[in-house]
Amino acid sequence: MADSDTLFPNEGPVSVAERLEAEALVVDVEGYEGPLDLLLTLSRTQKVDLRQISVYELARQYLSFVEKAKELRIELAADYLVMAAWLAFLKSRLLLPPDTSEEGPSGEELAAHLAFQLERLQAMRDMAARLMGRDRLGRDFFARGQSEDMQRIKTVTYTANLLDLMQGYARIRTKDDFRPFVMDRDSVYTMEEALERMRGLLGFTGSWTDMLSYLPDGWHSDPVKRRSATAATFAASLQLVKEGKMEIRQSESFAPIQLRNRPEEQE
Amino acid sequence: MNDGVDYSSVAAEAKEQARDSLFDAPPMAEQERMVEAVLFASAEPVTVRDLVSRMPHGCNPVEALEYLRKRYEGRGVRVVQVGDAWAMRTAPDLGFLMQKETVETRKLSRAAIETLAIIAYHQPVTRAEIEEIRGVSVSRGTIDQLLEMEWIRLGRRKMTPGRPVTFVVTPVFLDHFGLESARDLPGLKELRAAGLLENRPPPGAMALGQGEEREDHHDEEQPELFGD
Amino acid sequence: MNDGVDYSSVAAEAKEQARDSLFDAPPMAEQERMVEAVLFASAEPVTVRDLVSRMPHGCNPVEALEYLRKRYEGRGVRVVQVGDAWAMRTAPDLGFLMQKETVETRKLSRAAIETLAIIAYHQPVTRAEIEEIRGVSVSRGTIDQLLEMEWIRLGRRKMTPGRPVTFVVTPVFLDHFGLESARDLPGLKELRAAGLLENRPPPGAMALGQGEEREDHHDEEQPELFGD
Repeated sequence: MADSDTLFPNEGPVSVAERLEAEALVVDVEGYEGPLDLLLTLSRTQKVDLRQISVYELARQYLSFVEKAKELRIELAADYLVMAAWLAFLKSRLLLPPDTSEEGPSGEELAAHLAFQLERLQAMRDMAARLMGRDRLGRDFFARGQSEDMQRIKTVTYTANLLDLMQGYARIRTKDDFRPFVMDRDSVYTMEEALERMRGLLGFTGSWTDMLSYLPDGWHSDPVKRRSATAATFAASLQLVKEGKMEIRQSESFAPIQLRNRPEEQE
Repeated sequence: MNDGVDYSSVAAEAKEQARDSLFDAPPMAEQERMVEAVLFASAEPVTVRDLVSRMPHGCNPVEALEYLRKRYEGRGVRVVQVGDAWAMRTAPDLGFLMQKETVETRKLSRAAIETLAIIAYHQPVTRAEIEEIRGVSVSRGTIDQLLEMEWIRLGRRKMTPGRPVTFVVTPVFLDHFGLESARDLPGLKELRAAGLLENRPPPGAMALGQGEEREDHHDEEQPELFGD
Repeated sequence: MNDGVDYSSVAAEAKEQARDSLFDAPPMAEQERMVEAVLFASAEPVTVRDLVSRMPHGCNPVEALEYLRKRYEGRGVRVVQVGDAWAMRTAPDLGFLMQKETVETRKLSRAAIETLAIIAYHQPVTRAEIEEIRGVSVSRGTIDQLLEMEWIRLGRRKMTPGRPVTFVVTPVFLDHFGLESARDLPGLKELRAAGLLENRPPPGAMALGQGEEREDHHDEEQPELFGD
């Protein structure tokens, strides 16, 4: 109690030293890692084993700390205020004689648990210190400086079977023998084909029709085929115009080319 | 550590192989030389399984390791066990000679050190449990830093609602602190005897801190990790 | 070695210091431990001068090195001199332990298979001929790979201008593909019969003719090429 009074002088004349000390602690609140840490620090003023700690006294100290912080207009984090509320509740429970009819844990149980938490936190701190104080790799003892770690010798073996070989050969031979003829024809629409197609359609085109509508089915989407078919159809159209079987017109550059048959020829 | 690598079974396997082998395994003195060379050459601890796979068929590295460890007793270099692996490390009393090699390790914050200790002593532990013990929330950066240093890693998820992830310490941690296993953590027995590693639920609903994460399996799992 | 550093003079200096020292130097066994730890932990070989500067006053690392070197004789690790410095190295006869051989099997690339097939069917064949048949240039790497696998080797030079080298398949090749001789490779007709050649009806007699012609040519050539 005396200790806490020294820390948080609430009344009476205060020495400059005391005030500085008090402020130092309060300002240091940022240095606390939460209310439990603060409680642990406060508990040290009791100078007793944490198992014998007076939780009542601790609660009182904590609450006066919070009061003091308020006076000094220090904004306390919500955590600290929640803890303050809880400790105020605990304090009142500890003051009152145990009421057996009341629900929930007794003040003693709550106090015991808080003491347990403080002791556990302190134990973890001690262990952390012991751990960090151990002989450590790279500081006290050392690993091999020049590790000759495993050389990974990766041997890659390549395999191929007879089928691969024959297929490979077949692929080349097939390409040589046939592909140039077959493949190239695939997307080539010849003028002969276009002419033949258009002669067949000639009778049905009395009005101006876009030349592109003469393109055979399946030659519209693929750009390569479309180009070939368009060229062939255009060439065929010119041929038919030349023969006097058709008329051709284009309103301006890049405008659609239109075709129709020549009625005179229809007689 | 809790990878479930059972090197005694590996050793048994090696013995089995030795019996069955058509070829005689090299003499034990030769096996010891081999283990010595492999441990010496690698900066990282080498597992028994790895030794078995590297050494000729029928070798028994566990036995060879025992001879080797004895041979190096009191020398400037020691043979140490790190989890289920083995390594050679200089004797700690000669650290003063090695000043030049000292690489300044990144300064760990108090929060990080405490978090590490909590993970080591309470593993596998959830973030909520760490927060309950410390009474403050654990910043993402703290966990990240420890993960990055490879001192902790994710353990199995807890079988509790939300199946939270857990953290456990790694062989790198054991190696760094010169621990054979997490069982050898200083003061572990005392802490357990004092009941400070128990997960004691707060009485009543008004829990202190953030520790709503109640854990029944925790105590069950511990013996597996620390049990002796 | 050729730095001209005379470590015997350094040693003499060290001895001198030992004599003059106000403090007793550690016992030789302890000095040996120190040298052992330093050599083990150093990334680079360590000079005697460096050892002298690191070890306590009055130490004689040269003597300690000599003890250490003897101690490690016949072990899995050796103390070796590297230039004017000292280092520890694994015994050369145990080098095989430091290597992990992994054999990875990969499918030969299409380019390699085609090149190989051409060599097999047309041997002895020059690179220019391979390129002509494949219609694309053959990379140096592809040929090298096949040579390295010992599936092909250099044949006689062609008696043509420039006398280009030729390639032929090897017994290793025959063995791998289960062939008694390259003549056993199926001809084009057989390939077609086996459905390995796309039997697309050639458009027009010309193409067909050409194909047949080539095929016949090929069949004719084979005995000549692969003749024994």
